[in-house]
Amino acid sequence: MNTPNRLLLTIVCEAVLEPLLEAELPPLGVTGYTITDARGLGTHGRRSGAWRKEGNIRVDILCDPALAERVAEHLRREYEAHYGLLIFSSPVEVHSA
Amino acid sequence: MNTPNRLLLTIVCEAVLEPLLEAELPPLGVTGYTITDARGLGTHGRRSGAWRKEGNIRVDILCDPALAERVAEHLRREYEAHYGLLIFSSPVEVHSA
Amino acid sequence: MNTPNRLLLTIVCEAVLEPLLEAELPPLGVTGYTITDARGLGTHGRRSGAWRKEGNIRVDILCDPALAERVAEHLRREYEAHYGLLIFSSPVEVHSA
Amino acid sequence: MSFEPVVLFFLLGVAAGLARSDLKIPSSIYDALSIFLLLAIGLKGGVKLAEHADGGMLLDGAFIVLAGALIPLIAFPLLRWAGRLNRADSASIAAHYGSVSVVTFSVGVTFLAQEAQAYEGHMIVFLVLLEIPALVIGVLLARHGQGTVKWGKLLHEVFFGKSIFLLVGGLVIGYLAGPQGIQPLDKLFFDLFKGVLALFLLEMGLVAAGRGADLLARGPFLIGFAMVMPLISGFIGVLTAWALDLTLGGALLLATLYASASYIAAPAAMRIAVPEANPGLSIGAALGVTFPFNLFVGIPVYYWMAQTLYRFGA
Amino acid sequence: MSFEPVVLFFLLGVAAGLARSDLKIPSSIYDALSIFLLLAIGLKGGVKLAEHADGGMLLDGAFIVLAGALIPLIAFPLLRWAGRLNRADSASIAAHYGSVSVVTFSVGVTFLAQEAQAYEGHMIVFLVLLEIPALVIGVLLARHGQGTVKWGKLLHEVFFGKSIFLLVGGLVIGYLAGPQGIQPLDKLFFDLFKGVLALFLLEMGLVAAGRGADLLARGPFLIGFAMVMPLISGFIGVLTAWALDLTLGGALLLATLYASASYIAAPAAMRIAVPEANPGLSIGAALGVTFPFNLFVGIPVYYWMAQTLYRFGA
Amino acid sequence: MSFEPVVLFFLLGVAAGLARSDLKIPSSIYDALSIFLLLAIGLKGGVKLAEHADGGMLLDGAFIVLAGALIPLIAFPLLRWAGRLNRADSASIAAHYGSVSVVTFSVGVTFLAQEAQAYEGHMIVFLVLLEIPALVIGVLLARHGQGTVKWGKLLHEVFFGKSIFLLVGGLVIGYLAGPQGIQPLDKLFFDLFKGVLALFLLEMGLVAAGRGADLLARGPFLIGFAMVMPLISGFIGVLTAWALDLTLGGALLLATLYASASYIAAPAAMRIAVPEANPGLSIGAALGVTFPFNLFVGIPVYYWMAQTLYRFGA
Ligand SMILES: Nc1ncnc2c1ncn2[C@@H]1O[C@H](COP(=O)(O)O)[C@@H](O)[C@H]1O
Ligand SMILES: Nc1ncnc2c1ncn2[C@@H]1O[C@H](COP(=O)(O)O)[C@@H](O)[C@H]1O
Ligand SMILES: Nc1ncnc2c1ncn2[C@@H]1O[C@H](COP(=O)(O)O)[C@@H](O)[C@H]1O
Ligand code: NA
Ligand code: NA
Ligand code: NA
Repeated sequence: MNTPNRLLLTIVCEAVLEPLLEAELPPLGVTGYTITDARGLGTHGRRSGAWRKEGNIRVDILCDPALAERVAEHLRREYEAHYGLLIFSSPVEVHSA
Repeated sequence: MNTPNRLLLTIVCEAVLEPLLEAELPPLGVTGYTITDARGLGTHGRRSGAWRKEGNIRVDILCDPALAERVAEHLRREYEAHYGLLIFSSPVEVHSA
Repeated sequence: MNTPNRLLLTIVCEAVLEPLLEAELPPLGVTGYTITDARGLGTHGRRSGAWRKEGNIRVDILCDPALAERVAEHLRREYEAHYGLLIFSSPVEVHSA
Repeated sequence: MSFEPVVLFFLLGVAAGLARSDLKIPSSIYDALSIFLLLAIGLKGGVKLAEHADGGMLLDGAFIVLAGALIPLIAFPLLRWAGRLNRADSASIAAHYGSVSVVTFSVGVTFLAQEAQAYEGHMIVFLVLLEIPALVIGVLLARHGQGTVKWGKLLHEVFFGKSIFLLVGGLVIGYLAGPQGIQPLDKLFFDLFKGVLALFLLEMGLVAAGRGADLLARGPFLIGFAMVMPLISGFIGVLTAWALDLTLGGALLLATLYASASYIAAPAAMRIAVPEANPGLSIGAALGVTFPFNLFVGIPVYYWMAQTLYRFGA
Repeated sequence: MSFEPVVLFFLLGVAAGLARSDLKIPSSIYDALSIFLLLAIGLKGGVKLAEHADGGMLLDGAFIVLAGALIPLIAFPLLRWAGRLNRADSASIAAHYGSVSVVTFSVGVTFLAQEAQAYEGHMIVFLVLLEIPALVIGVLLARHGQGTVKWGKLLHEVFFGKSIFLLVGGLVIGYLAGPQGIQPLDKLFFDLFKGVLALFLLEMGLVAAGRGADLLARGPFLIGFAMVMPLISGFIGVLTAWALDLTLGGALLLATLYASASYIAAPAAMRIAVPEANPGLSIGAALGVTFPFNLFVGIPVYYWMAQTLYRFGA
Repeated sequence: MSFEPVVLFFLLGVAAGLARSDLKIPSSIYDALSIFLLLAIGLKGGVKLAEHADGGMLLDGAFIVLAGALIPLIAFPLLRWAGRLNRADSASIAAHYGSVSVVTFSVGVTFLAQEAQAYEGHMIVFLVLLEIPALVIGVLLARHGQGTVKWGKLLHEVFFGKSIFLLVGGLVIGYLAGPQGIQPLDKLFFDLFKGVLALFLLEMGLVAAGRGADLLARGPFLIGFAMVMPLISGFIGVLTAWALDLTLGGALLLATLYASASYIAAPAAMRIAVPEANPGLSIGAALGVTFPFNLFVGIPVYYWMAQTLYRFGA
């Protein structure tokens, strides 16, 4: 039941990217993700979330290491230069089917 | 101060389950949890969070491995068959008392 | 590209502390954080988030172990005695620049 | 009916949804709008009730509930055998169609205002009464002969779920406070009603656009059902109203109630009580097809039915 | 008072809370409603002030603040010695009761409207003035002889916290714009006021249901305090109003202000300034007991007190 | 203009921002307010259009769009060579200034109401037309000779982005429903308009406080640009209006449209189409400087310009 070797890939980025990610992630092989609204501070300054498009989103993707790397690479290539973006991952154990 | 061997159990499920979980978790031995609103994509399709009950929630529970397994088992038994549900865990180090 | 040895420090606390943390974290050396709204249960009872100041926030900080310890220590000293507070961390791999 | 603005707002929402506009009604605003509408309708009904309540209403109500109970009992075999859906889905969809849509009802009221037709104010009491039996019948159909029902949870969801609770709450407050007492609240709850309804329909359009597309992928049966069923229920409504000697306006509203399918109370209740049913099917049919069908086709058709019956049946 | 609809909304909220209905006012809507109420009250006060401000008001204000400062000074020893609460909790609760509740005040205004009683428009100025000293006294009581006070943070919270800031801001805008200038805003801020108040009370009922239950677990002393203290404060208010020769309506409002306990401004300020106090006790007492007590019992009693004193004291 | 309350609300927001008050308009309320304003303006324009649309308007519109296209073409070289900004930032800021601010326009309408000046109702149609070419020109300037443009995404963002979509949607609904049909919605969309505008300006003040501070750190050029550019554009607007023989009120509104800088539609579109531009610069200038400049200085100045030209040019 426990699938080892799975990663939780977490992406924090500008909310304006949400529709773009929703379109681009599935073709990369992503079959599921979870999005929450966030605000924050980073190299691009303070993002207060005072209005929707000015805030951040946090996207969590449970996937295998290869897919995680593919997604991370895509995002770095497309968005890192010009958008607030943070990507990290950690190994997790899956308890649902 | 640092308690090793603690897990962060994360549950992503339909928002409609929130009151049920709030009632069922404490009797299982859960003494604390943190809930955030979320939206997402999974095998049950897109959950856009366009209105409250149509969205997801993310429940994080800091606990020991035995309790985590107990909670996961309960949720799998009760809700996995018919509800959108994702459960995973990862080891964390606790820094507060 | 992958920076090993980074931690994700997660803080769950009362929403009333948000402006205080925003002022106190950067002087400790924190250059970035991500905040999401949350609700929860803990030793200080249920925090339903029914109105803003009554809810919790979750602050995630990607940093090195030394900074994580510094932040955790500061929070323990200043807030643990009187506020709802939970701090934990886990190692993560960073995929963005 | 074509240039009624509240209906145009629905179309605007559909257009935004289909064009993948970034227009979004935040979920908390959706909640606030629906709380407003439910309370306002309840209050209006309560005030009407305070003005003239009588014993005959009780009898009428019982009859209306009984006739309304036919709807899920007709829908279920249609879905199960003609549509070859499984038991849980058939039962859940039947419950949605037996239950009622408060917003469709409001559009019916708007339609009557345009046609300058009077109606029985206590129609709203019947709206509340109709919501409940359909859900119970749906669960009985789903569980017939198998499994156990969490009746406690279901009944709690039905009676204390937001929709019924606010409708009944508004009704009671309106009744106790009376027209005089409610008057200072008129500027919020009555004067703004139609504007808020328009905004809510904008959101409904956004959601329906997505739901309708989902449903198209499911094959044509359910889509056909979602247009034929309201015609059947609407006809039952007109007959019932005629049998009870309601006004013409009352007949249209009863037909609209019978013909409408719930997408606020029923989905929440069914998700709890019949979790193995696929909510995509029931909400898709109710919101993606039946709701716009009633707005554009159903309501005028029921009106015509009622006029015809009342002319010849008189 | 019993069938006043805004109070019925409070009861509806309590019922929803006790019945564990899934009815929830989203937190952003709660925030929006409270911003609306605070601004509207401030604006109304400012307009009244623009119509007739005079120097006598300043003197009255000073007297009212001084008399009001008695309240936390009476509450603290009661809590500390009769109630055996610790210093921090006693001080924090004293500050909540010294401070005022804008919503209770609004219900008082609604009550006067029903009774067709006039009152001094600049009462709202006193509302703002009363908010501040109680919080400072509370902190002084908590810190007396021990620990240091983060005065900077406290005063910032008091003056720039949402409540006072919006009240004062509305007051200034209303004063500068005057009745003529504010008139185009009337349809939002004044016409809808009572309806918005009703919705806010619905939410307050929801919250109070939970708070009251918490408090019941704490033993009876605090519950008793939460009903006796407002009677004491209300009596001081009636006396003060009489001494200052306010109208009968003004006397009711001053008594209501004194008797009400804050649950918007004070909790936030005390959480920052006296963090070791348990917020459950103060909010539980203020919102779970005193608020409904004032709605149902207090306001009519203060009105009777005022009528009696004004008749015999004249 | 100084005591116009909606402008005072802006100042109150600025004060709250500078004083680091904890006052916050929740983001969902911000969204709801902006949806309301966009729809209401669209509806009002549509109703006016239904009352008197004619062919001359089309020609006027074409001329107004062409003259308006001058604005980004003037702004770009100013920013690029006088301000030594890079190509992307210059193009993005130029697009913001070529585009228009719906809220500034609304304040202009409020100003005319105070001055009791009539204006052409179809001004709102021009507002919508003006929004689009500036964004396209901005992208062309940014991409001139280098890189590829995601035109699909850009045009989608422009036409189906919330702002234009709601304005056009409201326009169409207002036109189709006509004054009679819209009348039941008046109590929401028209009567409450100014109050909602006031609340929106409160939020704008909060945001502008932060943005202005950011910008101060950037050096004086952009701040100067943000005050000189609207004067240039406003003057072009007055000239254009005069050439087209618009009313004096129409001249003020056209000048206000030209002079205003977008901070709802343009930021979203530019973030997608020219992501290498720093949004802090464009929003800082548009919202932190130009918006308050137009409120306090610009609108009265354009009015004076128009009066002068109309007197001597007649
Ligand atoms: N060290 C960090 N820890 C947690 N979140 C961060 C960190 N740095 C950046 N972020 C988040 O990522 C967003 C974009 O980061 P940046 O591109 O650095 O501005 C910020 O607004 C934060 O929400
Ligand atoms: N691979 C995944 N990564 C992250 N979240 C997921 C994933 N799969 C599912 N989820 C979340 O879990 C919810 C229920 O999943 P499902 O039951 O697969 O529809 C979805 O709506 C997502 O929010
Ligand atoms: N075991 C736990 N797991 C997850 N979150 C917790 C846990 N304990 C406490 N929390 C969160 O931390 C907040 C403060 O905790 P406490 O100080 O224990 O009341 C709670 O409101 C929860 O959101
Ligand atoms: Na029905
Ligand atoms: Na008081
Ligand atoms: Na412009």
